[in-house]
Amino acid sequence: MATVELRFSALPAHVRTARLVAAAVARRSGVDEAVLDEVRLAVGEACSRAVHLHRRHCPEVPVLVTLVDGPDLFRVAVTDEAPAGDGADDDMDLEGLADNADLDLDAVPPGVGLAVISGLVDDVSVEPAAAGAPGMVVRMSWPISA
Amino acid sequence: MATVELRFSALPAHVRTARLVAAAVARRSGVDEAVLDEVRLAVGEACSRAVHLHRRHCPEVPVLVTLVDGPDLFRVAVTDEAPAGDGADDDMDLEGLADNADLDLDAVPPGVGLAVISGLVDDVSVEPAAAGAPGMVVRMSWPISA
Amino acid sequence: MDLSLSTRTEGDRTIVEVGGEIDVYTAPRLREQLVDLVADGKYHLVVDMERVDFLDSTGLGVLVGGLKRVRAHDGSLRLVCTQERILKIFRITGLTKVFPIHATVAEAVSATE
Amino acid sequence: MDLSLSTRTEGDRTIVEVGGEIDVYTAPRLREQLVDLVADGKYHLVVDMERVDFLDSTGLGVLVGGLKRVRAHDGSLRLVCTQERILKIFRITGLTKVFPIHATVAEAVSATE
Ligand SMILES: Nc1ncnc2c1ncn2[C@@H]1O[C@H](COP(=O)(O)OP(=O)(O)O)[C@@H](O)[C@H]1O
Ligand SMILES: Nc1ncnc2c1ncn2[C@@H]1O[C@H](COP(=O)(O)OP(=O)(O)O)[C@@H](O)[C@H]1O
Repeated sequence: MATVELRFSALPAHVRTARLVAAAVARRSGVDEAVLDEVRLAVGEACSRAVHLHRRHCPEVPVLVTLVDGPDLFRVAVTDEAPAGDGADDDMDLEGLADNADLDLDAVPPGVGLAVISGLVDDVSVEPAAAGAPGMVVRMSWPISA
Repeated sequence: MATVELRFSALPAHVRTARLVAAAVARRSGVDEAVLDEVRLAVGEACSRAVHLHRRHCPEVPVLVTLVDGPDLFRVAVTDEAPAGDGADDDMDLEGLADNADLDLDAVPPGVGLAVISGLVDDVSVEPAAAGAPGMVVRMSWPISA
Repeated sequence: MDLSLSTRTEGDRTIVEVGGEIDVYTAPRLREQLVDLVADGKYHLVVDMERVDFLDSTGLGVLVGGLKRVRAHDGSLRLVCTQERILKIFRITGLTKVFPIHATVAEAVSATE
Repeated sequence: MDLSLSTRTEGDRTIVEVGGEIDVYTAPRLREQLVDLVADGKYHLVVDMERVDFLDSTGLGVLVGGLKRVRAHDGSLRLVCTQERILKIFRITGLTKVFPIHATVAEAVSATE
């Protein structure tokens, strides 16, 4: 159960670092090559979402990514510390997005990131990070083939 | 002053992850391309040394790498928590290494790693990690050109 | 890999060839490009994504933003993409119903719908 | 990139061609290779490092270990390396005085001293 923990300031550039690390550790853990692209995209989405929320609510707090090379699963948890209930994760009518004049033109509703993750990853959950503390944790896992 | 913090279980495989992260963050910070190889090698050596010590003394404790994208410098600190004074960092007569029959044949004296770092990096220091606590921190920095 | 952008004109269409990664870090540059084109009176855009290696939801957002901008001028924004892993992202998010997606630039340029 | 190893014989010399990264993670495989060769009675080794991308002190340790093993049988271990960044590591650690370093395999194979 080897673990890698990455903590980074809430800056877009570090999302790339997180993707890079997740893909590297996943590869070494024995996650199928064909799935590494999904790992990169999903971890990137979860981190973008967290960076986005932190910049809005707590720019000085780092985002936490935990990678666990379990016995059968490669598990990733992306933890933010932003207060819940800012509607950021609200379900979006994605198809209506282009017609929605209310929206800031380029705003990606952060819900889109979660939608991408849910579409890609079979095993995913979004839960409060800790009882009584602000923040959510996005957990994802992939099978280890080798 | 963006910061990335990486914590990993004391396994050789993760030294590669640390190298990869250090090089990626250094590149983005504006460290000269020509120097990235040195960053990778030096960070790798510092992490190998820490992994080696942890495996001997505290295999369950993770090794910590901190990367700070300072205003003028890219700074790296590699912190171990192994008790000092096990002679691991003793200076080695490197040229005499091959003739030294006492040594375990393939033992790399951990001092060699520090020798490599000192040879590569202009700005390097090795100090106790914290007063009263076990462990050392290897600090290195490189200028940011961009 | 970083984002690369180049544009060219064919008739009333402007083709934006995008390469590399469109992500949270590079998407702002693509947005600028699209905003500039619209400000320049180019309302019929074809975004060629064949050399895109990576696309995340921030990139999707910028494309949707571009679509809204050209629509405000009765324009169009068509995509060229045959890469399965990129198409998958449009499919997952339902955006295949929002963007006309073509297999070649020629097809996109001649499309009128 | 991972470690690649291949060996071949020329006269009484055994050439070990190493590619990729010799680091804390892969060095054990190089050690095994050298140990096996010596157990097999191959005491004159030429390690071709021209395709090595990365070498750290663990790799140096394995090479020094190999040298000790062949010396115990009056053998030799010669290196082939012209890559400046790899040579620098031997220089920094003073190991250029311990290993004969050659510019080509042919030179290493014919060297006697
Ligand atoms: N964290 C990073 N820092 C610097 N460059 C990166 C980083 N991540 C990726 N790259 C660059 O992008 C290229 C593709 O990297 P890749 O492993 O596909 O990761 P990603 O697509 O997530 O950036 C690499 O050659 C690398 O130079
Ligand atoms: N942490 C890692 N996990 C998986 N593969 C890695 C890792 N680090 C490097 N690699 C592989 O090695 C190749 C060279 O990577 P590079 O960036 O030069 O880092 P390094 O040489 O330190 O491993 C990459 O193509 C990558 O696939």
